[in-house]
Amino acid sequence: MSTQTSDLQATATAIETPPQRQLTYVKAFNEGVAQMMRTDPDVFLVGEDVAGYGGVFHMFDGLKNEFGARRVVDTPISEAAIIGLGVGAAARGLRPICDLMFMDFLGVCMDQVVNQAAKMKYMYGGTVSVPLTITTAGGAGVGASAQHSQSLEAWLAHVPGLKVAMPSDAYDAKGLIVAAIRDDNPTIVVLNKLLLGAKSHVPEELYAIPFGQAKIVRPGRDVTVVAIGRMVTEARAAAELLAAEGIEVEVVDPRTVQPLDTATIVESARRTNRVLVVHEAVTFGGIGAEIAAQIQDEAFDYLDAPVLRVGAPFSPVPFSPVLEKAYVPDAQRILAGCRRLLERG
Amino acid sequence: MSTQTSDLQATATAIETPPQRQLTYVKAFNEGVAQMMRTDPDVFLVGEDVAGYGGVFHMFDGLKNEFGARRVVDTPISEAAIIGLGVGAAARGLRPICDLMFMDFLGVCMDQVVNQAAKMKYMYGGTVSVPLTITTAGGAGVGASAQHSQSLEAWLAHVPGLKVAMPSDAYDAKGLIVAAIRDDNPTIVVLNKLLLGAKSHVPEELYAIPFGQAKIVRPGRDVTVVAIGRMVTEARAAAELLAAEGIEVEVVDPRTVQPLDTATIVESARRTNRVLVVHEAVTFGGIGAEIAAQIQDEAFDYLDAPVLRVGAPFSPVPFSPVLEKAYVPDAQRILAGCRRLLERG
Amino acid sequence: MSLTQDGLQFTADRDLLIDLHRRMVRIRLFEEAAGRLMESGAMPGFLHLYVGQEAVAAGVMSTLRDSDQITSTHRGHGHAVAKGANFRQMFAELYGKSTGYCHGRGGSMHINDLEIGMLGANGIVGGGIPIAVGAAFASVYRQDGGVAAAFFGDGGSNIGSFHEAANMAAVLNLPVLLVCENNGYAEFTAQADHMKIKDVADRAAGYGIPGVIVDGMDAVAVHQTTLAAVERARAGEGPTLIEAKTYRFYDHQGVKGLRIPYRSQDEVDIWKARDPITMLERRAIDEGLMQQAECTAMWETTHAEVADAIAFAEASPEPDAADLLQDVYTS
Amino acid sequence: MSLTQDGLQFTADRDLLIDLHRRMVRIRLFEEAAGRLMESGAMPGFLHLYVGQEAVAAGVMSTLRDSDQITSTHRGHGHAVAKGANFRQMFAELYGKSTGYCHGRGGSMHINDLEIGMLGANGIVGGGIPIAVGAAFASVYRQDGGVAAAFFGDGGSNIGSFHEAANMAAVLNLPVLLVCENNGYAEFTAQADHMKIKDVADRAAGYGIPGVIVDGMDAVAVHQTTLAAVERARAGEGPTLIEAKTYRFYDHQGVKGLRIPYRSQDEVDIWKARDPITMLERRAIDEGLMQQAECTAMWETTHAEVADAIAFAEASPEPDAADLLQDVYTS
Ligand SMILES: Cc1ncc(C[n+]2csc(CCOP(=O)(O)OP(=O)(O)O)c2C)c(N)n1
Ligand SMILES: Cc1ncc(C[n+]2csc(CCOP(=O)(O)OP(=O)(O)O)c2C)c(N)n1
Ligand SMILES: [Mg+2]
Ligand SMILES: [Mg+2]
Repeated sequence: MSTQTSDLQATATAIETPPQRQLTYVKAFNEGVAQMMRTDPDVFLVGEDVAGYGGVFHMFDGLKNEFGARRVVDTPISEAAIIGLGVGAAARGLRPICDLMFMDFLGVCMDQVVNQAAKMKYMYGGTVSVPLTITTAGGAGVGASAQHSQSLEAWLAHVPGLKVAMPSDAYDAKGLIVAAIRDDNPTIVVLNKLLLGAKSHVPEELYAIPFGQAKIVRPGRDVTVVAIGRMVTEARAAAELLAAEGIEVEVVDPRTVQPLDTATIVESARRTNRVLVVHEAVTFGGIGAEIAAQIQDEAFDYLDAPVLRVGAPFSPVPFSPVLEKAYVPDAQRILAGCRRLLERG
Repeated sequence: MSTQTSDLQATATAIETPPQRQLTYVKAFNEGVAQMMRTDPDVFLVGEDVAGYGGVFHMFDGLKNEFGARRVVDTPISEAAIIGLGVGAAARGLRPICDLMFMDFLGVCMDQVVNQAAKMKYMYGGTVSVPLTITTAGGAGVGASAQHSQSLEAWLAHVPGLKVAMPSDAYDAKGLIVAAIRDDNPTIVVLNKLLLGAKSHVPEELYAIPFGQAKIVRPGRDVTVVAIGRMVTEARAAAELLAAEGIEVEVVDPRTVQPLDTATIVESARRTNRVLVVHEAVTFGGIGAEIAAQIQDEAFDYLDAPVLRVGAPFSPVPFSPVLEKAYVPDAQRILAGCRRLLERG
Repeated sequence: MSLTQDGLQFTADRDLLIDLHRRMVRIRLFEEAAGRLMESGAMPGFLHLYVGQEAVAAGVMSTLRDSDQITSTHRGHGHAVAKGANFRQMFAELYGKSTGYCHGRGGSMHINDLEIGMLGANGIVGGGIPIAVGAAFASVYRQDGGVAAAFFGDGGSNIGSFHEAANMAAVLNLPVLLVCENNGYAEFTAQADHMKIKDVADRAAGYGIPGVIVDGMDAVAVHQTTLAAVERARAGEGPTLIEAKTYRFYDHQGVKGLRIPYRSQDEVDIWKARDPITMLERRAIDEGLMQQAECTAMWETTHAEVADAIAFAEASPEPDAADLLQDVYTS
Repeated sequence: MSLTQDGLQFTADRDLLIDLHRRMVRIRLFEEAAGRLMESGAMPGFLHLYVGQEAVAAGVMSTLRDSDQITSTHRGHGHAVAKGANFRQMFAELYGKSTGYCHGRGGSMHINDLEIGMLGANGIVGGGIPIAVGAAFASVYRQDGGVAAAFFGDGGSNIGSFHEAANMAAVLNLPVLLVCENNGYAEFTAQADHMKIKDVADRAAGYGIPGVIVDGMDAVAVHQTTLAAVERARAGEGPTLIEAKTYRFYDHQGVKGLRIPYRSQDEVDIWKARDPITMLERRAIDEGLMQQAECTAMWETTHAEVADAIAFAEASPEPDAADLLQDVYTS
């Protein structure tokens, strides 16, 4: 009988502390979409090859089987009509998820995103809400060349009415897509192609990560690195290398670039007095410019060095693996940026 | 005979020093296009209502009559095909001018501008040049509401391969369109609707204003105001008001936002130690963020105050004249920005 | 002529004629007044007047329920009025007042009211067509039996979003009416200079949907043609492209003289001779279905309503600049 | 079969067959090798293979001059090879080497060479169609007698730029060939799920231009059909929409097994039984216009040329990272 009890206890403990569940970025995203579709019958998905094929990045695997052709809809190659369909359905109170296979394809549907979805509520006097979610994949590093590798979040963050999330790991991929679908405004969730297979702990239960709340991924006292999307991974790697030298880097992930959590970023800047902003997009006119401009304004008296930026050089994304490797920002360039900051007074 | 001589001299002097010719912004632009079409048979114009009507803003008045239907072509409402036609013709060595009636319509042709025109040379290995000029009208203040009043230059300046000019007066309207048409790269010349009737001295001869060279519109020692497009006018007005108080404002007009003349801007910042950046676009993610980020980096040790920005608040452009007036940056807000700068240390 | 139809219940031809007449007179007087006020400078902004095309809006709307949504264009006042928008909020919006449909934020090109199925005018040519497809998708999704109508012009049928939306509606078999108001011009460019075909309806075959042509100056014909398309749509048989041949009596924008270089006086005269309201009144009276007095009364009561709405708009407060950033987001 | 045509001079049917055979064999062997190299990991990036559709590129290009420009798609190797691109620069580009057509900057989807009229492949569906219209505009502007061909797929005919470009070419009466390679699928979506019509050619009527359908597995038929369209275009009679019914033998991307859930083995077998190269060889030999030995020789010399090009590509230097920012702008 005592044995029994101990057995039971053993089992109990096992149940209480299961090994943490690891999920890939794309599976975590997929789970977030599936859970939202289970909980809210107004959520549906439209896009190219999202139903039969599950999305070219397998973002939507299994959804057609579970939710059927009424809620998971394959469309023609007509991005403007895909987003427009979402705008019209959202204005009527549904919660469409419109998939834009590659972020580069914003070029063919920018009007529906910017002149329709983003402005509808305001220019219609507040009577209409547009709870539309656009999912897309950005980023370079996969040999997809100039028209399939761009990071264009700066365009979207500049548009009043839109919200833009850039998940940097599997946990965020699920939490941010859930928050996006629940949001009553047009949101864009930008997945990163190179992160699709990256694993981290992802709780099974449904959870949302609030927009506009940055995350201090790694605390540190010497330098702040504000990193966007996949650059968070590179920033962590750089931080590890510098930690070995006793330099403590604080890595801040804004999670959403619109709204932008300036408070957390500025607070960190005031503590470390040195800030590097990193993103995959070209540096000129990237979201890093806005972040740097805000920091130097709100933390002016605290900075020991100018806010520096690391981004892609000013050219389209090249195809050659050699050139692409030289093009995409990485831990080494972040490390170099931190050193430049530390050299200052 | 002496009389004769003196008469002749009188006439001669009259000829040597004619009264300065004043031209409106739109007529100066029109003259630049016409003179380029006269000098270069490869220059042609396509767009909506550019031929029969001369453009809804009369930018192209008289061109159809002078150059005929072969070189001045009305098109269907098909912006993507209008720009695409320009890309294909430019790749073959012609110098198309493609008119995009309102800058807001970038939404329906962004792919041709960004994924085709801008990237063609680079992704095709340098073998092809795209001497395409896109003309468009931006800016608010005319009661045209949210979809006909935007200033979207920040999108374009973020795209490697493009060049973007923002003429701030009649002289620049002519000089910059001429430079754009002569440029072997895709260029966008953004006219401002409220400036169309503004007059200034415009030489009759053909002249070009080089891209990437800012102009010090007004020298000053106390504060630098970097103003884009129509904001140059507002900045001058603010400078006049402050001059009355003995405060000397230096007004710098970048003229082109891509390429951006950082050197001139930074040099001014190092002299005045206080900088305000002004544009009509919404502040968040505007070109002012890039300018501020560069100044605080390159003039860090010279700044007595953070670089401040004045732009539109974060909303679509409202219709109501009362709201629109509160929305668009003006001399008063620039003046207030200068005061904030001067209050610092 | 249909004795009964779906949206409203017409127990007799007379009821339909009265309904169509009422919608058209309301549009005409709203637009004439709006044009005057803008030209006089009393009212800000631009206006694309609908005068001349009234039979299209009246004929189409007379077949729709309030819950059926429409998306409109830059030339949207007629659609809004015919769909049941009230003059007070419309004029107030044209004046940019806080009491307007958009609280002054939208103006002429953004009138909307989902309660009456006005999903919104649009400043972007073709911008509203995919949105109507989305509204129709929502009706199928909810099985509420609704249909959606997208209005656009001859010029608008040349833009990519028309093509994508028409094909999308067809392949998803959605209850959509694609209503092309062919008034022969895109701004100042004649149809022959912006497309090689005479009938926009010919484009329907490219999507595998019916394309029908109707006299856009004959409200009853538009009603009947649309009714058939609405019945198809509600029966789950998919979209229809309806091309209404019509004409705008004023300039592309504003109320300038009729005789503008790009249109001949003859052409204008021929079309004005077929004024949709005059034609309907003549017919109704000839057929003894309406009395002259009724027609006159309609004009008079509408005149009064317009005057009341203008007074309301002028007396209404301007928006408060402090509210500038309201409604950018739903929180 | 036409004895003479415009681009090249065929003095006899035999010459045409040899020309078509050569173009198709070159495409087939280039693609088979490229597919193997990518799957084996020897070559970076993605590949959209043209295998199965060779008759379309061969038939169309056999009617064009070097100076006639074409715009291509993501599935562009076949067009480039048929237009005369050389294997060495193509393989070098696929390898991302400095000796490639784009010096390694473009890769598979951006092969271009204006000298031979290859105005460029394109990664954006529909992106190249308006560009071809611009190339044709340039020919009219310069009166050089050139034509331009835009290639796109069944799926590509659903995007807005197709519609705008087709209408633009029609109304400006430009010498354009709109060549739709209908292989029945847009990625993994069957034609019936992305359009309601069976024949993309039906869309031509919407632009007032001829739309013709041709067997895309029969290179001679494609040649003849295109020849008529080219003659129309050069004669100033405007664009033609040509729909070639064809099939891709491999997956949308890469060389995976033929039997993929979205296509039945039966369907694949039926189409493979009509292999365009086998059909042409059989016909040429039956009609006594070519010898088996000639055909075999063509395969062998081409095999050798492929091997040489791969060796060249592999031996070529990588681009220099220091040149990363070269050619962003023309100075
Ligand atoms: C995408 C886009 N391109 C151009 C314009 C400018 N524009 C406004 S109305 C118009 C003409 C529209 O013609 P049509 O569709 O026939 O409608 P109509 O004015 O005749 O009622 C144009 C070119 C616009 N608003 N949007
Ligand atoms: C604007 C745009 N949307 C989507 C894609 C992704 N995509 C690439 S190829 C393709 C299918 C194209 O189908 P089709 O036009 O029939 O050509 P095929 O692949 O069959 O040769 C899609 C959807 C793209 N590259 N561009
Ligand atoms: Mg029209
Ligand atoms: Mg296909």
